[in-house]
Amino acid sequence: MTTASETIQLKPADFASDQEVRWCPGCGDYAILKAIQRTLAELGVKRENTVFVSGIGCASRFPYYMSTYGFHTIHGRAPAFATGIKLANPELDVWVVTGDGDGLSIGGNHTLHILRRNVNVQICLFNNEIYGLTKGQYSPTSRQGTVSPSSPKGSLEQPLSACAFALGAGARFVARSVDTMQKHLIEVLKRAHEHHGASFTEIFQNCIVFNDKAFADFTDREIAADRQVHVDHGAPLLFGKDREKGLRLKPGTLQLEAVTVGQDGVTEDDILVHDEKDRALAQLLVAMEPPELPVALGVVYCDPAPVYEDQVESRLDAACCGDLNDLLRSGRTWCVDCD
Amino acid sequence: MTTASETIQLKPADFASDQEVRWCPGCGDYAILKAIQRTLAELGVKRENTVFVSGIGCASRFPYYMSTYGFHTIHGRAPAFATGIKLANPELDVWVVTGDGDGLSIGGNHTLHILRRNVNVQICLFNNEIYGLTKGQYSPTSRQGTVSPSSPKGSLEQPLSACAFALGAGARFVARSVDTMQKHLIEVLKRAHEHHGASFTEIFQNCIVFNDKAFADFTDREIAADRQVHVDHGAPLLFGKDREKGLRLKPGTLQLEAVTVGQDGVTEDDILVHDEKDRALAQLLVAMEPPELPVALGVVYCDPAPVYEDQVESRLDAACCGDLNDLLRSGRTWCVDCD
Amino acid sequence: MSANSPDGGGADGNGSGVAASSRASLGRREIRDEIVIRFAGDSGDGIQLTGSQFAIESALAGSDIATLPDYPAEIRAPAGTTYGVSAFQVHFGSVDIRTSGDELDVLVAFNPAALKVNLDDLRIGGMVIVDESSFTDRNLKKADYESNPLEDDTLARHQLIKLDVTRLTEEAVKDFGLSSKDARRSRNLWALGLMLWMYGRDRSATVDWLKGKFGKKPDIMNANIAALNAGHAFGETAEMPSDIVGYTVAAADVAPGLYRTITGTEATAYGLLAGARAAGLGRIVFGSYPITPASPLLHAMAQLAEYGVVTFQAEDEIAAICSAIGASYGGALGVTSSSGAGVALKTEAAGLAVGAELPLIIVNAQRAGPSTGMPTKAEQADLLQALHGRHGEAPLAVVAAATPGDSFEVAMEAVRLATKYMTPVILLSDAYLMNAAEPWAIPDVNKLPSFPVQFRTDPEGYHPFLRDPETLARPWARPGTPGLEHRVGGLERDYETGDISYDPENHARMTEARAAKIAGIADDIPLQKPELGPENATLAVVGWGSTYGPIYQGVTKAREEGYHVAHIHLRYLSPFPRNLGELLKSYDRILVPEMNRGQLVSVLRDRYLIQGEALTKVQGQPFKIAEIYEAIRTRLG
Amino acid sequence: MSANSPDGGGADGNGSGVAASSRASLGRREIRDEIVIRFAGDSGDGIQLTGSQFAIESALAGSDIATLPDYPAEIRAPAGTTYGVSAFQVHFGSVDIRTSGDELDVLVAFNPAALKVNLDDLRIGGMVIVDESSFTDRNLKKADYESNPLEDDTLARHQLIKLDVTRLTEEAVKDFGLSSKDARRSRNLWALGLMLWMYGRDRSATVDWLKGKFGKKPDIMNANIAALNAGHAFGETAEMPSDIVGYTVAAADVAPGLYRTITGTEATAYGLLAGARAAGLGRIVFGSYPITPASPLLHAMAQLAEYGVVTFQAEDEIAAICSAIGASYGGALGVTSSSGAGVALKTEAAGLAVGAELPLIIVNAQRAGPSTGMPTKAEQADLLQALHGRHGEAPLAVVAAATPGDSFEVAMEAVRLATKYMTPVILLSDAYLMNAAEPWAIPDVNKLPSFPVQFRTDPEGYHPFLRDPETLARPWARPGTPGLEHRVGGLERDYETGDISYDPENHARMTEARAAKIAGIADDIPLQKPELGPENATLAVVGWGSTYGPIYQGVTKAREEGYHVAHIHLRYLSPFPRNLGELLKSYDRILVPEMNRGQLVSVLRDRYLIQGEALTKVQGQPFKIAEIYEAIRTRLG
Ligand SMILES: Cc1ncc(C[n+]2csc(CCOP(=O)(O)OP(=O)(O)O)c2C)c(N)n1
Ligand SMILES: Cc1ncc(C[n+]2csc(CCOP(=O)(O)OP(=O)(O)O)c2C)c(N)n1
Ligand code: SF4
Ligand code: SF4
Ligand SMILES: [Mg+2]
Ligand SMILES: [Mg+2]
Repeated sequence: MTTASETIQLKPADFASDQEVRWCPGCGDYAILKAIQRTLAELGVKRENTVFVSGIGCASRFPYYMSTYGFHTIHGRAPAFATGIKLANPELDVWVVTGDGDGLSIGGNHTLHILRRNVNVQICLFNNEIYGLTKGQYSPTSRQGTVSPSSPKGSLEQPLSACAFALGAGARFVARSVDTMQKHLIEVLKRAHEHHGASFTEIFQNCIVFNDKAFADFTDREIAADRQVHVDHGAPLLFGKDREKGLRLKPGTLQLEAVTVGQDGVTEDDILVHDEKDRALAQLLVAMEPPELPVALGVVYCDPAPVYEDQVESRLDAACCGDLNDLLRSGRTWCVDCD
Repeated sequence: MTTASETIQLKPADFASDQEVRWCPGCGDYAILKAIQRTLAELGVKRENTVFVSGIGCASRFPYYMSTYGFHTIHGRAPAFATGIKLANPELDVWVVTGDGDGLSIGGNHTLHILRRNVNVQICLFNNEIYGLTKGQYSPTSRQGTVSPSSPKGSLEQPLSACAFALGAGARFVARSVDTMQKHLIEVLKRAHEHHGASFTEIFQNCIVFNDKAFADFTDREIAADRQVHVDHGAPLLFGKDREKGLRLKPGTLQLEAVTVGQDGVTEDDILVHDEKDRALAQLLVAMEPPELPVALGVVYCDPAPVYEDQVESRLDAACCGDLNDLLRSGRTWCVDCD
Repeated sequence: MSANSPDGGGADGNGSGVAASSRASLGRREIRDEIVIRFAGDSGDGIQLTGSQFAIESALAGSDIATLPDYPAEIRAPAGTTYGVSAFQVHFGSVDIRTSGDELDVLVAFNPAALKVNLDDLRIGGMVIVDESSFTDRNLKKADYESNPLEDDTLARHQLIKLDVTRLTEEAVKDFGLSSKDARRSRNLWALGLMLWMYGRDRSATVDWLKGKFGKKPDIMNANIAALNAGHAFGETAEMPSDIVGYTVAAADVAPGLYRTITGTEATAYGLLAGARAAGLGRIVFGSYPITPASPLLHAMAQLAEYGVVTFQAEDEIAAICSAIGASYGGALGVTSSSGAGVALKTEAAGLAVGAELPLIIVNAQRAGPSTGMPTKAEQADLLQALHGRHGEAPLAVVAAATPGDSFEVAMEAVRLATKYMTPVILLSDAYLMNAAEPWAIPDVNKLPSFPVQFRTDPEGYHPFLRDPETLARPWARPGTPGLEHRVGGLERDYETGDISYDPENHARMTEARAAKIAGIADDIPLQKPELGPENATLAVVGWGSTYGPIYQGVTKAREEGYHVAHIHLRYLSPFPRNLGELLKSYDRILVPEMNRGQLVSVLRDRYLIQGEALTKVQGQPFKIAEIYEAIRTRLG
Repeated sequence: MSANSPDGGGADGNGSGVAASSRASLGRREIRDEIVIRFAGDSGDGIQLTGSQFAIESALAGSDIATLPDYPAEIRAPAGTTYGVSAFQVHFGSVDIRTSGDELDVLVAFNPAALKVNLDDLRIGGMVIVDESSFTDRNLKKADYESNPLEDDTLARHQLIKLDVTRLTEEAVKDFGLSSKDARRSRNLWALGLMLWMYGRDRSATVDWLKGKFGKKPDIMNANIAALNAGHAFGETAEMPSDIVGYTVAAADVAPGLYRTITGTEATAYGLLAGARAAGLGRIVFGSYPITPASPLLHAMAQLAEYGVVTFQAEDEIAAICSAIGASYGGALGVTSSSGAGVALKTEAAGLAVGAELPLIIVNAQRAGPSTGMPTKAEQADLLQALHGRHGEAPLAVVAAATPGDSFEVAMEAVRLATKYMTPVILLSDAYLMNAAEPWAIPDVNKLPSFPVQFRTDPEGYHPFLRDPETLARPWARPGTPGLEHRVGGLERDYETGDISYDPENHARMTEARAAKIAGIADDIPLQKPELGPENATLAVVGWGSTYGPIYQGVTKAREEGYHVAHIHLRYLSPFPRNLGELLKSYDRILVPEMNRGQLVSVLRDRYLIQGEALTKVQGQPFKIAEIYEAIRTRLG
């Protein structure tokens, strides 16, 4: 609990609750917690107006560590609770924190439908490609062959791409970042917050205990530049240490390819320019996988559409304020012994 | 019930059960029933080897009308039952019949995961863009503004595109047809059956009672030729009464546009050739909406991948046949008073 | 009718209660105390509106009434089939009417299938009115009649009135230039006109209604009015068969006031709304997912946007209840509704609402199970699920509506308990109650009780789970309130601080506190009184929910015949009223009629160690008055 | 231990059962009947393996044993914190051991947090062995100690043995060139060596195990062996403090046979498998979704592909149970498992399995609720949910395991009932049972009972819901069988044909048939016998599930002291054994200890109208023997 309303600008630490943070030492969740606290401070939001809603999982412990309002609900259902909160009070600033199991396994359908409805919440999916809290079973995003207690010989299932799924669900904002990329993450989260409507941000998060280095193939310092493309609306899709590489459409196809500017006659003009309103481009970008293609990070897609609860509210406002006595008497009535 | 095994080729009528069909007169489900019975006859499958699994809804009454094995389960969960059946006996030929509410509202998550896992079943989603059985509430595929008992002022929600969703889920076979297009539907269903892995077929189905003519804007005879493109692997994406129209990529973009061959210098060479292994193309095709663009029908995407239960079986075979006594004695044991 | 609510003490015990109609010839009109009439035909025959109009006109004429629609399970079955038959039953009279009636006095059957399906319910000697022109070979075959029942001895024990309604209707409307199909569609109004004549009812409300409804299609409107008048005139004039007699049903002894008919669905919707108003809550978030027979409540709530009701058609029942809980966390009144399978899906989240101690109302329109069961049929088999169907020790309050109109008060009460005790409340209704209708004395909203919620605003000493010493409720703190930022969730919480706690003693303490909170509600509800009869009679017939009507009437009849029997009706199932055990022990015997295999009786046996006896009926249908009466008679006779 | 299963009649009542250890000095070794020892430290300290090894060596030495691991709720808490403490308890002795022990005789604490968290459980006078080098200021602070408990009077009532285990270990392993961090990691083996010496246990099984485990890392292997030996030598040699004494625990009186230790999880997995074999089913489809404390069963089943077990990690619990039902429809044995919230989610589909009458096993590893509750803690609060937690009248069979080893037989029995009666069976276990371990006399699979399933193959007269006149089970017809094509589902079915039916009488008949089928199982299970004591004693202590151990021992102790008390243990909760009511009525008083608020007792009261009394403990922890004993004493004393 915190003391009364504040008018002064809050610092990141002001968004920390008094509860001891209980993730494993070295867990990527710590960095995300820090980034979100910073994001809120930089955004200058009010604690009392902010609600963190989560399901169950390591990631979903998140609300306990925030000095805002918080609801640690049940496994997979956070989007439904968040929708209810927004329908009760659309003024509230609602963040949904979920994991790859919570949000894509048991909760996949709710993630789907909150995106489709475009409820104005920020969904942050901490993807560590594993079930952390239940001690390391493979998740829907785990790579094929993941050895885990429930898949001792390696998992057989095709992993789900969180962002491809979100786009298929009709999401209007899809972004990606990495736990360790504080600055990038904060910028992405600010964009997510700014977006009016449901935003879906996949945050690659390292589970040091059960899936350590799951993202090393594109986050390791030495290779990061070559294995990541940071997308930015209006800017060419360049990457590499010296931004010497870029993405273009393989001529005559709908496939992206990585090319080097200056090689084989490729010029900067051949490089695709990121258009965050282009859903088809977004689909191509989120499907990229290293080593052939870099992982796309940043705001991959952003194209606002009408917000569910805005429409609900305007309907209510338009209808407003019927008299209950009139309602009860609105159908056919008759009077016994009335004069 | 039917009598013992058959070696002779069965006729469509042989796939009809003795139960009276109880859909509303004029319901599109009748035509689909006929098409599926024909498909089975043409495929020459055995009744005893075929299982129809459904959830709840008008569409989901389907199994009762088939003389095969059938399981009318609970709302939304048919894919999970079907998965269990395949895991019990992968030899069975399993069809899942579902509706837009059953398969995309309550059951969205199971549809997602059976597609992702690529279980070898045929999923037929009868999309009438309405909840039929419960008397006409809007569904996740209902167009915005649908007036229904639960949305008396019109629905507010962005509809889900069943096929876009399936592609986002990682489906390896996505097709579309229409209840009234018997020949087309049968061909598509045969392809779905032939596909080894989970096939997803969206069948536009007219609910004459609660959502009549929902698809008239592209199925009415007069306009059908201009509002439908029948995709066919390797063939150019032509449509129109005289196949004079075609689809091409708007130059320099990732967007499809409809052009007329012979106009504005457009030649047949400019027209895209359908490649059913091209996921990006599939995504563009399923996103097309009339009147700007024709509705894509046929096998939009087909690119087989390893099948879940095949992998399960090969693991089992590889492991096969441990001795239970050995198992119980496999850890550390000790003997009391043994000699 | 519900001018007297079930626990209101039963002021008007004057009704004879059963079809013991006194026959006195009065010119061409005989006198009847009460009549049960059922209209039946194809779904497309306009049966529902015919029946409702008949009911309205009867109510306007001063009768007490109860009605029950019966929709076919199929959406729209082929015309003429037995499974496509739609029916509407009206029970009306000058006496106290509390059920839609045991047996039919009159069956109006528009086709052979309607006759086939409904004939069994017609009493011996009852009247059956048929449209003979629909008894074609084709229709007879569809209804699986081997020979024409109008011509063989099928109807030997009934009073058959064969009329060529189709032809008479076509005749009546021929001036309006309708197609013969459209002309035929007025058949129902012709029949309605005849029945209104038969029971001396007015037609003006129906005429007004037709004008409103078909104002934009004057041909149809005029044709319908003409058909209605023609049917009426047919009765009035000499051309009618000699065996058609008119009846007089005197006005019932109804308390003065303004009335309307109300279904359980409507009353529940209005009660929730009135409850929210009484609690000072401007907004209800009603999260639901369609399911028979609960969907009509969703539809009714969807009409109430004007009154601050947000309906949310969720992707499934889990999302529905979760959205409602979220809404309550957000400071609105969260309500969810479902039936059968859908209620089962809500049990996990209901447990969270118990643990997080948030107000929530779960309306369960019970239907016949298990599993999909018989979705349109009523059952009371979810009582034990309501009491125990959650994992862990997860106590909550359970109330049940007795009649359509009673649903209003029970829904209000559910809101009161949920908000005062920060608890989920399950409101049990059923397929019968939700669809049935009865006259309802419209209350003045301003005179209803109020129980305003006190949202916590003071940060001083605030801990989210510190309980009110009296109610044991935790404070309700709305997000948006500065200084009350807090976290709730499903993990066990410390009694004092509300922080997560795994402490064994604390868990025991919290478990007890949650149970004590619910148990304590017993101090805040009326003591149990018999609905009929004295304490310590020989037999108490104990019921809950929609068995109210038949039990009330069955006991009434038995008491009139001198049996020493009482009727106890339980509105509160968790907790029970404080004095229930004592009250029950004052009787020699306890009989518990239930539309299940004996669920309430098992709870009573456990709680009070009384030798209660179950009277069960698991047929998807309400008890008949006669069944209750017989059960009493055989036990006391 | 479970060489005698709970309903096996209790042949060996010779154990004293409680910590009444006789002390006879024998050179430097004193004699003890039984000892409870707990190893505790950080999650990274290797506590679990230390404890398991100690248990194994004790069992190999002929002791009866019971063990219980206690994992921290957090995955990997920061080192040194109280909430990161991991523990492993071993109860062993020459007497009959049936619980993991009430109080600790010995606590081995590797750091201050471990001391802090566990000290309360150490009996007065008990021994605490600490690694003093870990009692640094930093660690003391992390454990919230204001001053060093080794120096103030915290341990005044205990026998403190301070050893610099870290230094002694480093010393012992210094020749292997390990990093000091790695060297420190052998501390647990040093301590294990000491404890093995103290209780006169061998080390060879541990050495073998280390060789197997670290064969590829010879440095680590050798260092660990050296540490083990050094700890042992420390006890043996003169350098040890004078207050360390060795003990002799005689071999227990154990039935001859081949033994292993087994957890409830393992026994359940093996029992399911053995059951499937006994039923002649070559394939189990195990559909599950991870959840504490049920996940280990999923993990165990995932290891059994070799034995025809297909594990399916579904997207949620609903898909998990549905896949299992689908598998049963497909002709395999469908099994699902979960706990708490996950079980709640399965209730809708369980109803379908009841309606469709398909075999299914639902394993519920109960944990403390409501809602997420305390996920790692045991509770028995899902009994009423198991019995009643479905919509509609949806009876099924419920059985419960008493001990880890008993889970094997109960799981087999669940398979027998599910396949013979075509019904879902709920197998209740709990967090305690699943994790606890005990020695288990390994059965010869070929000598286990067999109950082969007869799949229907004959089309003649086949109707999918025509019942076997004796069992009332419908036939099981596998898809793939020619001529038996049929449809099943959740809608009510006709008794004769199996077709969908809305007929009221049929629904009543089917409802009764489903109930009668389950009730009839009572004829196919053993009559209830007291586990201990005679019929018609003054008091019967009645339990189910994991309260078995403490009740058995508590009653044993009371009986030794002359109290006229019996122990009745229920393995079958639905239906109850035929004679249960009669048996219970033979006692003057009934006491029902439960780890809930009195669920079984409420069912017994309802069923038999007996004045049962609840003894409840809702702390997420098993009863202590002393609690049971005290409850008996105060009632009879
Ligand atoms: C209904 C239900 N099913 C299962 C669980 C157990 N459970 C808790 S968290 C979790 C998965 C966590 O994985 P993820 O969402 O990826 O979060 P992470 O721990 O990896 O952050 C599971 C299966 C539960 N609490 N409730
Ligand atoms: C758990 C559960 N929730 C709700 C229902 C009610 N219900 C039955 S079918 C249906 C929707 C049907 O819509 P759809 O799947 O589109 O099928 P259609 O009837 O249109 O063919 C619903 C909501 C149910 N039977 N079970
Ligand atoms: S288990 Fe993994 S995700 Fe969970 S807290 Fe530990 S490191 Fe983080
Ligand atoms: S309601 Fe619609 S979908 Fe259902 S049977 Fe009737 S026409 Fe078909
Ligand atoms: Mg995860
Ligand atoms: Mg539909």
